Amino acid sequence: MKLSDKTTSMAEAVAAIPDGATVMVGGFGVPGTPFALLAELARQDKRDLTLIKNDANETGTGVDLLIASGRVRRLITTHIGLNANAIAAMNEGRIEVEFCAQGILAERVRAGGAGLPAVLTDIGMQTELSAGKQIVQVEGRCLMVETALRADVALIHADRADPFGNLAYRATARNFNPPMAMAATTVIAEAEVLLPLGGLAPDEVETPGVFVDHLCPMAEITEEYGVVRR
Amino acid sequence: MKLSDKTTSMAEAVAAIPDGATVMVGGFGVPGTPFALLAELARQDKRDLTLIKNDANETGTGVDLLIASGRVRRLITTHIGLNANAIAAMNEGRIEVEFCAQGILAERVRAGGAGLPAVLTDIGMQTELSAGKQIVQVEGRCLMVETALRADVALIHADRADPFGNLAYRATARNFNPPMAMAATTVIAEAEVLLPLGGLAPDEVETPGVFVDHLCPMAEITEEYGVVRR
Amino acid sequence: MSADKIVPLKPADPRGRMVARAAREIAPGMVVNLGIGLPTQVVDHLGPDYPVCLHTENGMAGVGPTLPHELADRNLIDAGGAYVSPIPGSSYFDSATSFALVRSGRLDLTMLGAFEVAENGDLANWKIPGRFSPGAGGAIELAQKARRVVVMTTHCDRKGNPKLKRRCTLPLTAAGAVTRIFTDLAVIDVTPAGFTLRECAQGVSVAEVTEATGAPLRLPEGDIPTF
Amino acid sequence: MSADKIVPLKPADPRGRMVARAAREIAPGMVVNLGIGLPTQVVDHLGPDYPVCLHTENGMAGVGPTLPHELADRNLIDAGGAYVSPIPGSSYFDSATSFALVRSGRLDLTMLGAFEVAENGDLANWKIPGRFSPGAGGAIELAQKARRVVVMTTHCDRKGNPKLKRRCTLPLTAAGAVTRIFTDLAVIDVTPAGFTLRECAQGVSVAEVTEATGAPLRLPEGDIPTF
Repeated sequence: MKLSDKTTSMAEAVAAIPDGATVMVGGFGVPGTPFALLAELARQDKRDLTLIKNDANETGTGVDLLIASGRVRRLITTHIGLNANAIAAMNEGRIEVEFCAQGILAERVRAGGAGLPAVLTDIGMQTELSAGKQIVQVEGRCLMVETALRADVALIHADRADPFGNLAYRATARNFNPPMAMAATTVIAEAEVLLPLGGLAPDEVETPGVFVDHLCPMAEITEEYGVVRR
Repeated sequence: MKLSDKTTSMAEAVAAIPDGATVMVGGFGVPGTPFALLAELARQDKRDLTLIKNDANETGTGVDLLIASGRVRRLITTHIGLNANAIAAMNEGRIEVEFCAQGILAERVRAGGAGLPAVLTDIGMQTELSAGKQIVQVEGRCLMVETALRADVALIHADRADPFGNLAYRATARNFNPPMAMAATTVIAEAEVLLPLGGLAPDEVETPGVFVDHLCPMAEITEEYGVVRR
Repeated sequence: MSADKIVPLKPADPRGRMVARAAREIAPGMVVNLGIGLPTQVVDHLGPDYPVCLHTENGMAGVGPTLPHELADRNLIDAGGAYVSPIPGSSYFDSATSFALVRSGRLDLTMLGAFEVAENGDLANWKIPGRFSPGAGGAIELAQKARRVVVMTTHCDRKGNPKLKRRCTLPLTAAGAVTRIFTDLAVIDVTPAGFTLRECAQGVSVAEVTEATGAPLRLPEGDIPTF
Repeated sequence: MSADKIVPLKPADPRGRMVARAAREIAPGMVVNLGIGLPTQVVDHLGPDYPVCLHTENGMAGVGPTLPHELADRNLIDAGGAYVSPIPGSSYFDSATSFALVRSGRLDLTMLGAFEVAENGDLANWKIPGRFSPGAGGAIELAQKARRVVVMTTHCDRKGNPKLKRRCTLPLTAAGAVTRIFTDLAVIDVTPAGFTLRECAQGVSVAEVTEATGAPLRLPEGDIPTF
């Protein structure tokens, strides 16, 4: 028995994403955002996308390449305050934005990856985030149904990987990457370092390769991945 | 800022557990079972316990020290086939046993640790495990409510730890330990190796010390932890 | 050995042939969970170059060969308690992640044992009321959520009673889950029309299989291949 | 420096004194999340030997000092985007685990900014309809689930209007969550009977605090201490 090789070029992996796809994107600010995969998505001119991402990056970078150019129809997110394009697009009705509480977004994605149709929670019960949510009563408590989120494609940024798609992350570049790497029909991961099979110790793997479909080695660590000087 | 020291002797940590407590216990078979903490629980003659554990270990070892001596009132578990004492105690009505599907036990515990009151699932829908479960309809689907499990105390076995209670595990000794280490009011972890603060790299920590209340270094790795010769 | 071929062992006994035949169900690149007991023996038919990822529900993907006690790692077992080994690319994870993989559709195939299989695909393999009720462990999720569920079992129980039936009489593990059954006598598919014979074991006649099956057995047109 | 003492900085300006006073709310051994903005400055008052674990919701426990750009790790930020550093015993985790910690009661204290706080403890700090609606981020879970929620804010907004009110007029972050408010003028508790004055800032009179508060302010018997 040996494990299969899932290394793919970014161009090829991204080419299979259809227009209209729902795409989950890892990252919280710069760390963990798969800038290279996002640039390829823009380069291939994919359109009518639904994005699921914690934030909208900053103007001119990351998912803003897709938002500012009108490629995004809908965005499920927690906070877009650092991207004036996204705020303007939302205010002008050019994109539809659904806001989630941050930990509930993480749990909805995790539920999708764990094959659970929904979780029950009281988070946001007395806020406007509860508007339109189904309420059920369990053991005398009123709880909101938060349905699982799954995507057609997840775009993941890893620090290290092997050809089977086992992934390990760095510091706060984890964020939404581990749950999203379990919650899509097709999981595409970019990795800064591609190790040979066996190069990641089994105890060191954070996302088992079983969840990953395409492993894309990165050609270079571009400036977008660097320290932001404000 | 520095992180506090949570190292405690097993005798002291276990002494605070009251009779009648609900106790989660990590482990799947031998790997990950906190045999030393369980022996201390038996030595201190704690009684009327509710245990939450994947399995009942084998006769004469682990939780059987508590079951065979009549200290367990109730057991929430997935499979007890390797412990004839436990089967007999169940059949004779000396302990009450609630069986869960294994992954649903893991999710109920994880929900407890994640502050989610319940998850919704279709697992076991057409089996007798669905008996008595609340059903809710979400987006046209009938789903079962699986309520979160929390415990008064969790007993955890880790491979390496630091004094703040950061934990790392070995191989298949993970199993129920990471979710249980988040799901109890008081989390007591035994560790084979106690490293100084900083001895576990931040990327290497699997259970953040924030979840752990008492870290108990193990005096020795007794025979029970060894390879079972059948 | 070719990377795409199952090791062509030729076991002499009927059970061995059943296991060897079942092993051919595993396509290259699959993620597979082998149930405790007979299904585990399928491992012996997967060569070192065959691309397959074995999953064990206690928290490992890329399960490697079983080790003798003197070489065993005390922290590394499969769900049946056997001491196993890693292969390059193996990973360990907790029980929540392990069943996330099962429920979310990343498990391509599971091979399970059975007490009873019904012609509608119902499976009973975890409980015999009053005699055997140790709990279902991970069986319910494996049977309900693997993309493909096949059963490997002796065709009849120890008393000679058929395990393949019109309806299960024992508590179900999962309803309508099984798509194919490998026995010491035959390979049988579960179809919308019921059991359909696909292959007979060497030296076993169609009449013998029909006789040993507790529900109508459809015979496709043409010859029935032998395994 | 004693391990159990907050660094006794004595800032000259009112905001600095507010931050210094709020820092004394952190008891040894606490797990604390400091909201973006003013609350983050509390870090400057926690000495290197003070036993406290800072949490940032993007996935770190044991947040250490902020680093200048030339020393920054591009993969290590806090939720406000500042480049931070690890300390011995720090750990990194994903967003699901980060909020599991918050919701399951492992976060002892959060200090948040506010647009409005009501006398019943309601907090509004994420949205001004028509003007500011970037999304709540992690604020709702922090405010609803931390064991203790305190607010740090200027007593009045830029136009001089009170932020402490009978009822919030803006969309709520969480209902009945806030137990104490630190401002540049006073320390005020939220009690079942409404706002209660606990301390006045140096040089600020009780009358000034009452005047600047948009709801009745109860005065306990005896002297009001100064900070």
